[in-house]
Amino acid sequence: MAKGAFSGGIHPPDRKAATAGSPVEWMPVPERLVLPMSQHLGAPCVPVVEVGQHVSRGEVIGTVDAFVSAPVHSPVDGEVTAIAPCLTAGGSRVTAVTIKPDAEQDLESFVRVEADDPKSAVRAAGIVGMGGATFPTTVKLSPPADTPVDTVILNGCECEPFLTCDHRLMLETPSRVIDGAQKIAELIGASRVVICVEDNKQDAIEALRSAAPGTVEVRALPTRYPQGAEKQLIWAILAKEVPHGKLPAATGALVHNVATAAAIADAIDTGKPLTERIVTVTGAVKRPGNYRVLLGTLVSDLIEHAGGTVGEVGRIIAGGPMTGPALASLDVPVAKGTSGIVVLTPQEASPLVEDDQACIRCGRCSEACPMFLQPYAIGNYSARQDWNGAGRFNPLDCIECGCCSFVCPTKRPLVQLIRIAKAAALAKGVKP
Amino acid sequence: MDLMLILKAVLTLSALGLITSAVLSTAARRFYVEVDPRVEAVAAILPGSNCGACGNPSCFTVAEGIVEGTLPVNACVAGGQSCADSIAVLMGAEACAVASVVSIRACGGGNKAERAFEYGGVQSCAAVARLAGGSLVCTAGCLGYGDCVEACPFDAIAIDERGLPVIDLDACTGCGICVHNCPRGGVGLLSLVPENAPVAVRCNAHDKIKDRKAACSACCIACKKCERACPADAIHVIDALAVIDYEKCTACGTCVSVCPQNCIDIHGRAATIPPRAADGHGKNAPGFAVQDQAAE
Amino acid sequence: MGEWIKTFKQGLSIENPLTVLMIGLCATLAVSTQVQGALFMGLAVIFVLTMSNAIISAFRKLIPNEVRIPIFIVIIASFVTIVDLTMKAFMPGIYQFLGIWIPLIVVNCAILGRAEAYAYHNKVGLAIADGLGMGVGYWLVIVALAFIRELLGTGKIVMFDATLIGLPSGYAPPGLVLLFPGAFFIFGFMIAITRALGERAEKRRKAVTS
Amino acid sequence: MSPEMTAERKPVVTGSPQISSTTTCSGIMLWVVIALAPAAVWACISMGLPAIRTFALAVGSTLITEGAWNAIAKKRQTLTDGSALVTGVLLAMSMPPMTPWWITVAAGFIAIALGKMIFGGLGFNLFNPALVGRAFVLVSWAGVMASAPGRGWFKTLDIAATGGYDAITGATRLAVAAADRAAGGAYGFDLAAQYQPLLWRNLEGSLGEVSAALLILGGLVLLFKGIIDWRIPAGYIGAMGLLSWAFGSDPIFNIIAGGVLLGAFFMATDYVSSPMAKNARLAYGIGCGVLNAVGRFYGSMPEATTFAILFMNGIAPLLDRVFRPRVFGWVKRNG
Amino acid sequence: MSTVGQLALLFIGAALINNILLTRFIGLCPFFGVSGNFETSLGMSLAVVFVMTLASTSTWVVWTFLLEPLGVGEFLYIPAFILIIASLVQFVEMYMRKVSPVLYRAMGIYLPLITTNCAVLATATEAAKPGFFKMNIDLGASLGLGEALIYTLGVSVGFGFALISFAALRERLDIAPVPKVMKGNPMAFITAGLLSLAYVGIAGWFGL
Amino acid sequence: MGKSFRLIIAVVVTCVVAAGGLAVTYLATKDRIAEQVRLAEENSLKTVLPDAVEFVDAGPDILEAAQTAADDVDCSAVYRAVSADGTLIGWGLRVAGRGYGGPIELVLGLDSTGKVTGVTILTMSETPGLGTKVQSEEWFLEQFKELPEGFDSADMKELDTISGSTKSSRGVRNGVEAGGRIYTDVLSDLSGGE
Ligand SMILES: Cc1cc2nc3c(=O)[nH]c(=O)nc-3n(C[C@H](O)[C@H](O)[C@H](O)COP(=O)(O)O)c2cc1C
Ligand SMILES: Cc1cc2nc3c(=O)[nH]c(=O)nc-3n(C[C@H](O)[C@H](O)[C@H](O)COP(=O)(O)O)c2cc1C
Ligand SMILES: Cc1cc2nc3c(=O)[nH]c(=O)nc-3n(C[C@H](O)[C@H](O)[C@H](O)COP(=O)(O)O)c2cc1C
Ligand SMILES: Cc1cc2nc3c(=O)[nH]c(=O)nc-3n(C[C@H](O)[C@H](O)[C@H](O)CO)c2cc1C
Ligand code: SF4
Ligand code: SF4
Ligand code: SF4
Ligand code: SF4
Ligand code: FES
Repeated sequence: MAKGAFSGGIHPPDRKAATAGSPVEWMPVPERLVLPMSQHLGAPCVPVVEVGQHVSRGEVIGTVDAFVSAPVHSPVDGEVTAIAPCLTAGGSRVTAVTIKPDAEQDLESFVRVEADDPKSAVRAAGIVGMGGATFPTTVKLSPPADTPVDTVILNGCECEPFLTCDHRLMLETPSRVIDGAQKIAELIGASRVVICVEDNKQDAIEALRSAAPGTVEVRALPTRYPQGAEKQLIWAILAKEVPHGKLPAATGALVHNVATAAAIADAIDTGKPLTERIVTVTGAVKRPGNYRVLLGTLVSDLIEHAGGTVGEVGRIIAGGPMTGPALASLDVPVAKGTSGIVVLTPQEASPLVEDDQACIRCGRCSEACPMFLQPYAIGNYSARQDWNGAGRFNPLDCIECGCCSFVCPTKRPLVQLIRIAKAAALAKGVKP
Repeated sequence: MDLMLILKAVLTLSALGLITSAVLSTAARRFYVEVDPRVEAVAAILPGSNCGACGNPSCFTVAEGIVEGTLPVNACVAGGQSCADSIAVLMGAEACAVASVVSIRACGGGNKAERAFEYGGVQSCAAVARLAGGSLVCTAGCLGYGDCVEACPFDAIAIDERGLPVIDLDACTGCGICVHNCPRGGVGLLSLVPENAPVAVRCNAHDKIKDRKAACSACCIACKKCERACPADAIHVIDALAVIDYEKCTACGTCVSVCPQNCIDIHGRAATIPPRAADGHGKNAPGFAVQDQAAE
Repeated sequence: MGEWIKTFKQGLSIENPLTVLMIGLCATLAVSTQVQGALFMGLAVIFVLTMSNAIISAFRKLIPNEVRIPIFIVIIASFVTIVDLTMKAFMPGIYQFLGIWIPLIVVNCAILGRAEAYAYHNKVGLAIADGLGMGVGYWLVIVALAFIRELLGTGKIVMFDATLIGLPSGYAPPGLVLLFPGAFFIFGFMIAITRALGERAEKRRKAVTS
Repeated sequence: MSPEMTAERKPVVTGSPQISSTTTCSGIMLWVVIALAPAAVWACISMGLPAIRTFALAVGSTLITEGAWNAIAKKRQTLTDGSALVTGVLLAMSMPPMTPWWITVAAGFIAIALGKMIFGGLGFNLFNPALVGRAFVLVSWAGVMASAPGRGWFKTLDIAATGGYDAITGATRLAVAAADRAAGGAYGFDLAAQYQPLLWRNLEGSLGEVSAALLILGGLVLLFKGIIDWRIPAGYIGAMGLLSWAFGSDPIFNIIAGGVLLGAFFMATDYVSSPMAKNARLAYGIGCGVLNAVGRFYGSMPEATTFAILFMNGIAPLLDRVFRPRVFGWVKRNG
Repeated sequence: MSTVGQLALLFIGAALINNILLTRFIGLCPFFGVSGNFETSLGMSLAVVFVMTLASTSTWVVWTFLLEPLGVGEFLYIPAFILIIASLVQFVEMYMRKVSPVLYRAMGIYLPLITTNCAVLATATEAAKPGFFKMNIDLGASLGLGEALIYTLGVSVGFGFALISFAALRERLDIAPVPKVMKGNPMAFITAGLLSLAYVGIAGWFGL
Repeated sequence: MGKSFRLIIAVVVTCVVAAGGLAVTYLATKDRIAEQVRLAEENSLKTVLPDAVEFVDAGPDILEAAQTAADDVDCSAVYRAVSADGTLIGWGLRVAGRGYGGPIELVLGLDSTGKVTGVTILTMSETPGLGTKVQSEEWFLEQFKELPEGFDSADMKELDTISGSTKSSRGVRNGVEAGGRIYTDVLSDLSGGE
């Protein structure tokens, strides 16, 4: 019995209209690319190039010998001009390789990855989850033997407001997505393939359905945030809860973002490494749209390409407004996980809470929480640094979807409070 | 008849006394459970009335707690000071190690430090430190939201008008909780030093001097004047930051007087200038004078 | 003598059984609706506390540690019974008001606690001082509480059938003050105030020493 | 870099999410007042000056107390969050119109000072402030409160057909019903005939008892706006109806008479003093209803709403602990 | 013998309407001392039910078969009862510690705390010789053992209920920004006052 | 065994001393306590029946009959009030009606015609300030003297109650009413016959 949707969740204003109709177009090669050595969860790469060295498009510039990691490739032909720490969109400082592209570029050609089998091709191509978590894909493709995966779920929900990059991908190249899904299923030995799309993207659903063979289901799911969150999606399709502390594989499911699937198809078919991605640039910019952007492009260059900002800027976000971090500096590069750049006006952005407003115990946060947590409780204890108190309310189960903060009438910064409670719990050695 | 009543009364109560004490003393042997002799000793001092006023289930559990170190020697409220004193004597040096270290802050930035962005949200250092690398341009300085203030169980810390936490050295017990709770405590912003560490370097930056100066006007500029002036060879610029060797420091205050950035302060429980007056004022602190070495 | 006075004084202030140690609450809150009753309750407690402290301290060498609790409670219970019977015989009116609280002195947490913590380990003189100090500390608080409650709750203080103090007749006394909630509220404020005063004194002491 | 993000204006950074809903605390409180407005205005129209005076005194004293508390404690002024206004209005609606002025003022002061601000203000009080205020004066000046309603002032106005109930005695229908029950069971008047006056225009009891229909309307507004959870009023009213039926009385009469509707829709639902877990809310609602019914039939006062809700406030945190929701993923078996 | 209805009323009357903590003011020290921690309150409440039942049974037996027939009850009941209760509890504690360490951890450690508690003595005394409290529950001149036990169970369950709900309230109090002088115990008293205000409202129900 | 023996002896000795002491105290105070109880009773009887000089217990048979007549109200004593010349001038009753907080024990004086000569309250556990008004508001107890001979529950309804203390008032009223019943059922014959 498959449920249509999880319980909880919210309906933020979706704001996708501005870019839903904008076809993906290439952004021209910028003056300079900055490639952080850690664009994924896991062990950071070590640069394998030197300052002054010339590199070609597709050439590995950073790698490390660790299972949970993904190599970084040069997106262009160019010269390495610096290897120094840089700030990333996520706020951390990591080593980055700066490349000055050659004047002449051929984006159609690249150095093919060398691999004997499809799985090592995926690894060599540096593919990581493009749905936000940037978890190295090969790891997810190697589930423990005792938890066989029989269902591959492709996540095309794109439930975050403003973003349309996955929408355009599914609409414009449905066969690549389907191809990727089938390849994943083949690799992992799954019998069932489901592509899930929220029902506010009817055209994409149509496109996928007409391109899909009979063995691939295309499911329209109710539009509700966070439909695209892994655990909620699995619940919607399989009516199984991912048990606390277990991997999704425990339910027999493997979830991948549609863009990840497309990248997998490319890597296996053509040996193409991950060197660019689609980024939705929207909000208060002159030319909102979906751009195919070389990894390492600075956000400032990207915004400039989109015609610059319009009017007063409240906040600039990397990714969607529900989970994406606000940028302190625009000199941060687009990375493998950057699905959008959203420029919010001060009115659109959530108010800045200076004074910690009290919780009025309205219960909206609990009601909205798709993990059935009690965010107010974690928040209340966390605000007074009572980590034992906060720990009693399972902060580690929070997926940081932001529903609770969104609905809170007193605008309590719940997600932030929960994050520090999580960090404290982890520091105490609580197992996630 | 009256005698009869007295006799009855005496017999009744002593019968009850006899039975209960006989049963109890037998039970005490039959059901004997081995306990730590120290616990027994502490339990003997405690009132044993199990009044619950302290919030613990029984005097015995308090005794266990005190011996294990999870409860302070003065945990018992009913017993009061006298009881606490006896237990302290019993537990001896084990429990009552005299604090010999205090917490020290290695940052003089506060309102002199450049902000990287305007921040809204949880007013806590831990929260800010997770966003875009912290709200200061300086990656080592104090964020000023006072997590340490909140964490200190002895109310020893207060944020001053510069936005920096000042540690009351008399109240500080050297428990180090503030160090653990400061998101930058791990990189040396807060640390524990001997209680009479006479001087404090108020900077913790390790990045390039140029970047550092752009980020904060109170930083150590690694000019090495202190290193050259120190008569005891106790201060060295290591990794572009002045570091004091408290083993060698003689408390003369020379380094304080020569620092062009005023980023070395008089410090320590023994200092005549109270922490609030010294903190951040360097050689301008009221009453500051270089101690004459000959007098020592 | 100095130690004697110090012990006595501790009971009044820093080891006050009620406002600081918060033990022996039941009777305090229950009988503090009337100054007169509270006065005698306090006296009864002083008597039992001092006497049992004295006896226990005097025989402390003879009382084996293992059975000290049964012996203590029998001693205390005996003094309580003496008070009980005496009051019944000589002050029936007040006895009626105090009701079960006289027998319950035997389990008043303050008393056994002191017997154990103090009398069993100290000389007779000091034990008596401690008993008196604790008792008088208890007495002061219970009478103060009763004073506030009776005055606010009835608009006047009546002792031995004479009205000592009366508020203006326009005052409509809130009956709640005499009920259980009132006892909790007023006692709560009382300990807050003693605490604030204590803190202020502490601060002043600090200011003087430094 | 865009011109707006130049050196003089620093970028703004805060934790995700970066957008938030438009619901605010003061907005919610405003809706509660709006939902109460029809019943309140109608009470003023029906009862005239004494009603208006009681509203003014109750709202005035709650607002002044909160304002003064914040000023003296040097805390941020919180009058604008609207909760003190709600407290004032609900307090007034729980008072009989002829209550002496000083009692209303005292109730307002106690409600805010002892019921709310001493706990740290909005969000931290453990008991419903308005009910703390009301209970305090009810118990403190029981004699005055019992004789004060001065229903005589209105009794000549009460022209509704009352099916045998003698409106002139001045006792409320509930009190009369209680007396009848105590005397031997049979009601001296027809309960079903009371529906009309109780629904539309009832001039006895407190200000919140004037029109049951308008209170239901207000309650529906709050339910429809998603401001209150259906579980509390449903549990409350359901239990009340069921038990009155079981005790051999008329369920509808017992629901629309007295303070049940005001309590179920507006007072038991107070966020701060009610539980938050869904099942806990249902249990809490049922508990309120059971206590209210038992109190009404076997209690020592004709009306038990105030204490029923206060009692349940007292165990709300316990209910929250008992009915803690299961976290997603904490399952024994799947499927 | 009483009817089931009467026994039910006896229970409710003893547990809620005449709640020993909030309407009788008996047993307040542990009420304030222990309620700071929810888990402790829970263990304590279980222990109270257990101890009170034991204590009432034993005092009832001693009173009915010893003190009363001998005519020495009037002046010996206080020492006799307290001696029996204290010893019995101490015995059970030793036994439990030896035989079932698990049970001891959960409940046994709270036993000593209540040995010499007002509530236990008062309840056991009332069960043995009714009329000790002037209570509106008409217990008659003497109780059968069954009635005495129902009564005791009522009182102790009421004790536990009040204690646990108060502990849960105090948990919320912990995170409240109350004025500094009111922090801790003063606020606990204010809360207890409001809780007992709620119990005032149920006083006298069922004519109890 | 030696140690246990020592412990037991210590406890037993304490018990012996305590029990002995208590028994002695009890014997010393016993009469005085009984006297106090009697005095209290006599004082209240005197206030309600000022003309009488002596109060004689009416005996168990009458008490039993009185309890039957009193129905659900407790009747614990019946006294004949005797004047200086030895004639029976009235009756003193100790009855307890159920109030708000517990039984309200009162002493009720009736003259030989069954008219109320006075009511005083012996013990009660009513709410201070509320229920205790039945004692402190003097008119309340006074008004019972206005009752006619052979009063019944209809007459009682005419009396005022204290607002806010309805239950307590009713407790006192029920007590007095029971006294009326006792008189009609049991005492009236005895009064006439003497
Ligand atoms: C620390 C960590 C370890 C993980 N280990 C595995 C793994 O061993 N196998 C796997 O298939 N997925 C693994 N995952 C991936 C997660 O199950 C999940 O797919 C990924 O975090 C993306 O989910 P999200 O975007 O909803 O957060 C891991 C994720 C994290 C954060
Ligand atoms: C709140 C939340 C919302 C998410 N929404 C989406 C989404 O709309 N689309 C998507 O592909 N992944 C979304 N994800 C990430 C998925 O949980 C999951 O990590 C991803 O689909 C795994 O695929 P990947 O490894 O290919 O990225 C979301 C995660 C969270 C926590
Ligand atoms: C705390 C409290 C104490 C009360 N004490 C008494 C009391 O001692 N005697 C009494 O008759 N009623 C008492 N009552 C009940 C009410 O005062 C009163 O009976 C009820 O309000 C009915 O009002 P009435 O007297 O106008 O009928 C008390 C009520 C409360 C809330
Ligand atoms: C649905 C709802 C019901 C409320 N009911 C009450 C109430 O009964 N009494 C009251 O004082 N405040 C009430 N308030 C206002 C506010 O929540 C209350 O004063 C808080 O308890 C103050 O902390 C209510 C608010 C809402 C949103
Ligand atoms: S607590 Fe976590 S999972 Fe729940 S709504 Fe908030 S952010 Fe989402
Ligand atoms: S949404 Fe906000 S106000 Fe409501 S319960 Fe959650 S934290 Fe509290
Ligand atoms: S937390 Fe500990 S080390 Fe830090 S200031 Fe306070 S007492 Fe000192
Ligand atoms: S020292 Fe650390 S914890 Fe304290 S205010 Fe500064 S950054 Fe925060
Ligand atoms: S429990 Fe009653 S005095 Fe301590």
